[in-house]
Amino acid sequence: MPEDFPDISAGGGGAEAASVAERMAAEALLVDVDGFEGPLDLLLTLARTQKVDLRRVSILGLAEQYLGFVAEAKRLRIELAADYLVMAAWLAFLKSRLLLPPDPEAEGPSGEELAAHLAYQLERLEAMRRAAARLMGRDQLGRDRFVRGMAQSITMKRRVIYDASLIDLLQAYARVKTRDEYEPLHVKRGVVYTMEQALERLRGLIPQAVNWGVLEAFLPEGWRLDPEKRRTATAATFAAMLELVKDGRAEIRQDDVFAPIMVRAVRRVEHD
Amino acid sequence: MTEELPPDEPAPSLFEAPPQGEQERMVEAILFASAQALTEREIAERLPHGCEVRVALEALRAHYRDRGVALARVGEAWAFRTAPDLGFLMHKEAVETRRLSRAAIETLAIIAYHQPVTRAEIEEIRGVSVSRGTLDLLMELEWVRIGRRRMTPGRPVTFIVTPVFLDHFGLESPRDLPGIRELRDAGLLDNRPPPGHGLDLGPDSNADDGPEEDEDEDDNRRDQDDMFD
Amino acid sequence: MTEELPPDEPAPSLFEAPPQGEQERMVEAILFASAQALTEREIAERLPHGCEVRVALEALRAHYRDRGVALARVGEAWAFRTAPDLGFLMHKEAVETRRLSRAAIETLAIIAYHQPVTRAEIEEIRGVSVSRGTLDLLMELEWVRIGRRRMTPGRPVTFIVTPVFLDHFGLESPRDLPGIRELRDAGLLDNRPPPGHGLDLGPDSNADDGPEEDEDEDDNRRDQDDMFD
Repeated sequence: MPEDFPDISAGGGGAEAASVAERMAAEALLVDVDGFEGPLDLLLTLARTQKVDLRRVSILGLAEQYLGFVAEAKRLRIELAADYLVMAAWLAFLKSRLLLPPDPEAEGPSGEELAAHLAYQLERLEAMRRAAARLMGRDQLGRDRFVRGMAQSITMKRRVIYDASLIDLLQAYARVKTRDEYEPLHVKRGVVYTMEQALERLRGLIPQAVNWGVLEAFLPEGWRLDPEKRRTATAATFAAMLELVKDGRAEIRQDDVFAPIMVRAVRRVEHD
Repeated sequence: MTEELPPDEPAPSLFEAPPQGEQERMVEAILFASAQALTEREIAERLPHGCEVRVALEALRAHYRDRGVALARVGEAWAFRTAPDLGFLMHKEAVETRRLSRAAIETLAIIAYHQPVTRAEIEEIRGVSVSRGTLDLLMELEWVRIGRRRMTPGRPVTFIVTPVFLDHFGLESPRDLPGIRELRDAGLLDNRPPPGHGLDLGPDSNADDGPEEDEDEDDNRRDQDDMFD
Repeated sequence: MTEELPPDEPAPSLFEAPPQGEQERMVEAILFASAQALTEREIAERLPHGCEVRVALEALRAHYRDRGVALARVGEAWAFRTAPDLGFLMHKEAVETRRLSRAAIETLAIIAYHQPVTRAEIEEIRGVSVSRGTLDLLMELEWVRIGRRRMTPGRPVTFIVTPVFLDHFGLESPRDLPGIRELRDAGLLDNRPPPGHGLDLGPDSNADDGPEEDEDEDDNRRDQDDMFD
């Protein structure tokens, strides 16, 4: 920003004359030091006191204003946050760069470049401030514009469609009918306790039956309660028992009609 | 924003009611934004002095007559409402297709073949009890309805299939259902389940079908019964 | 419901969209019932097949141009809102919003005008660090959300404004932010690094900025699209 240069020298020249007014302004600012959103905000406020377009602001003059502000704070023993002091140091450096003739050997950006960027930052911050104000000045929802008061939410309805074809129906019926046909075959076999099973079981049990015992006691576990199963088991066990009597391995007696059938083992030792 | 009217405006106009069209706009906005239906008095309280609420309301009602929303009168109050014929737009339907459970389709088949049939008869044919849920579902689907009561002791209700059922399965009458012999000829009886057909339950039984859970238990019971019959 | 139609049904008449006027009524009813802005896709999902949502929306917008309620466009979404000039009537509905701090307002403006923007960039523009609470508050208000990560070292997150922000401030799109074009033309929305940062700072740096700027604009546009995913 070349147009800054005349301002910089002008600001430098007028520094003496302005110093009293500046120091008074700085004092006023100090009262409000908490109100600033950091050094850049303070710089922007100071720049406004120059009463020029921000594009024409004297960065050198601004640096001096800021340094005056910091010096005043020191005098009044007001503690400034570290970033204000960092900015002061940087502005002191910038001021020396701007005042000294450019050194072609010097590393890094020139004083003009640094000043131009600072001016850009101030302008950008100012622009954002104005944009924010315009934004907040718009018609806002809930203040100027309103939403539907009786908003209706959409009700979600789940609908289940049950699907079945004619084939499903026919197969289902076929399944029901065929079930009838084979069930008897399948069923009857399971509940028969055979004589072979009973014989096998009694061959193991009868030698230990030294005393008379009721036939029912020889029924296998699980066949005693269910009447149907009990019946087949009783029949098989009785038949098997008769086989053992025939073989001479057991004795059997019934004291009366419908009295319990008693069995016991035949003691072969006495015979031998 | 009217507050910002320049103060040098001729004073009397401030107390003059806004023009008719403006009043209508105002009532429209107030009713739109309000969470409740508003009475004429409540509306008037919010309007500048001198507005004729009733006139504005009638104009608005006429304006919205054929629109997607209507200005409805709710007792003494007024509110915008969705046009009655567009209510369907306010609910979203999620459609889900499910296969009918094995219990339900068997029950349905028995009703179709044996109608009118009582619940006890269905149970006799299927060999298991029929859960209330199964019959309810079939009636909800409008495939089955209740027929005449059977003139036997207890006068049990009978179940019959409906025209919706015939329509769904593409039948003119229940008599069109193929007989057992025809089913066999069609090969439908050949895929008879093997003994211990519990294995066959797999693909058909929908474990997640709520109402049929009873039925599944029935299935289990039947399998146990089979073993000891 | 149309989905259930058998595919071999004579198609044309069944899939014919409702007449233009009906479509407009339907869109009107759907938007009237919703407090939130709805995207065209959301509206279309609730309409019968074949409706031209955009056409209906434009017709509605024209119909409501001078009414007490206006159809506002918010990015890709649409909503009915009371006309801004009638806000003074609605003091009953007015919500007392938390007064935003200056920091929050500035941060919001910077995000809106510079989006997508990183936290470091916000701090660079304001010259102070951004307190955690500020961004939290803006995100809580749903005016700001996190955008794509910047493809620079550290892959910092970026911030962008949301459709809720646009709706709140009555903006159709971020391009309608007040004065954004002038700010861009004045170079005040550039991401101009301080001199001494970066390697090539010479007189060429401006030339380098050119394509970068374009990319930023692309970024902006892409992120704006993102907002309405």
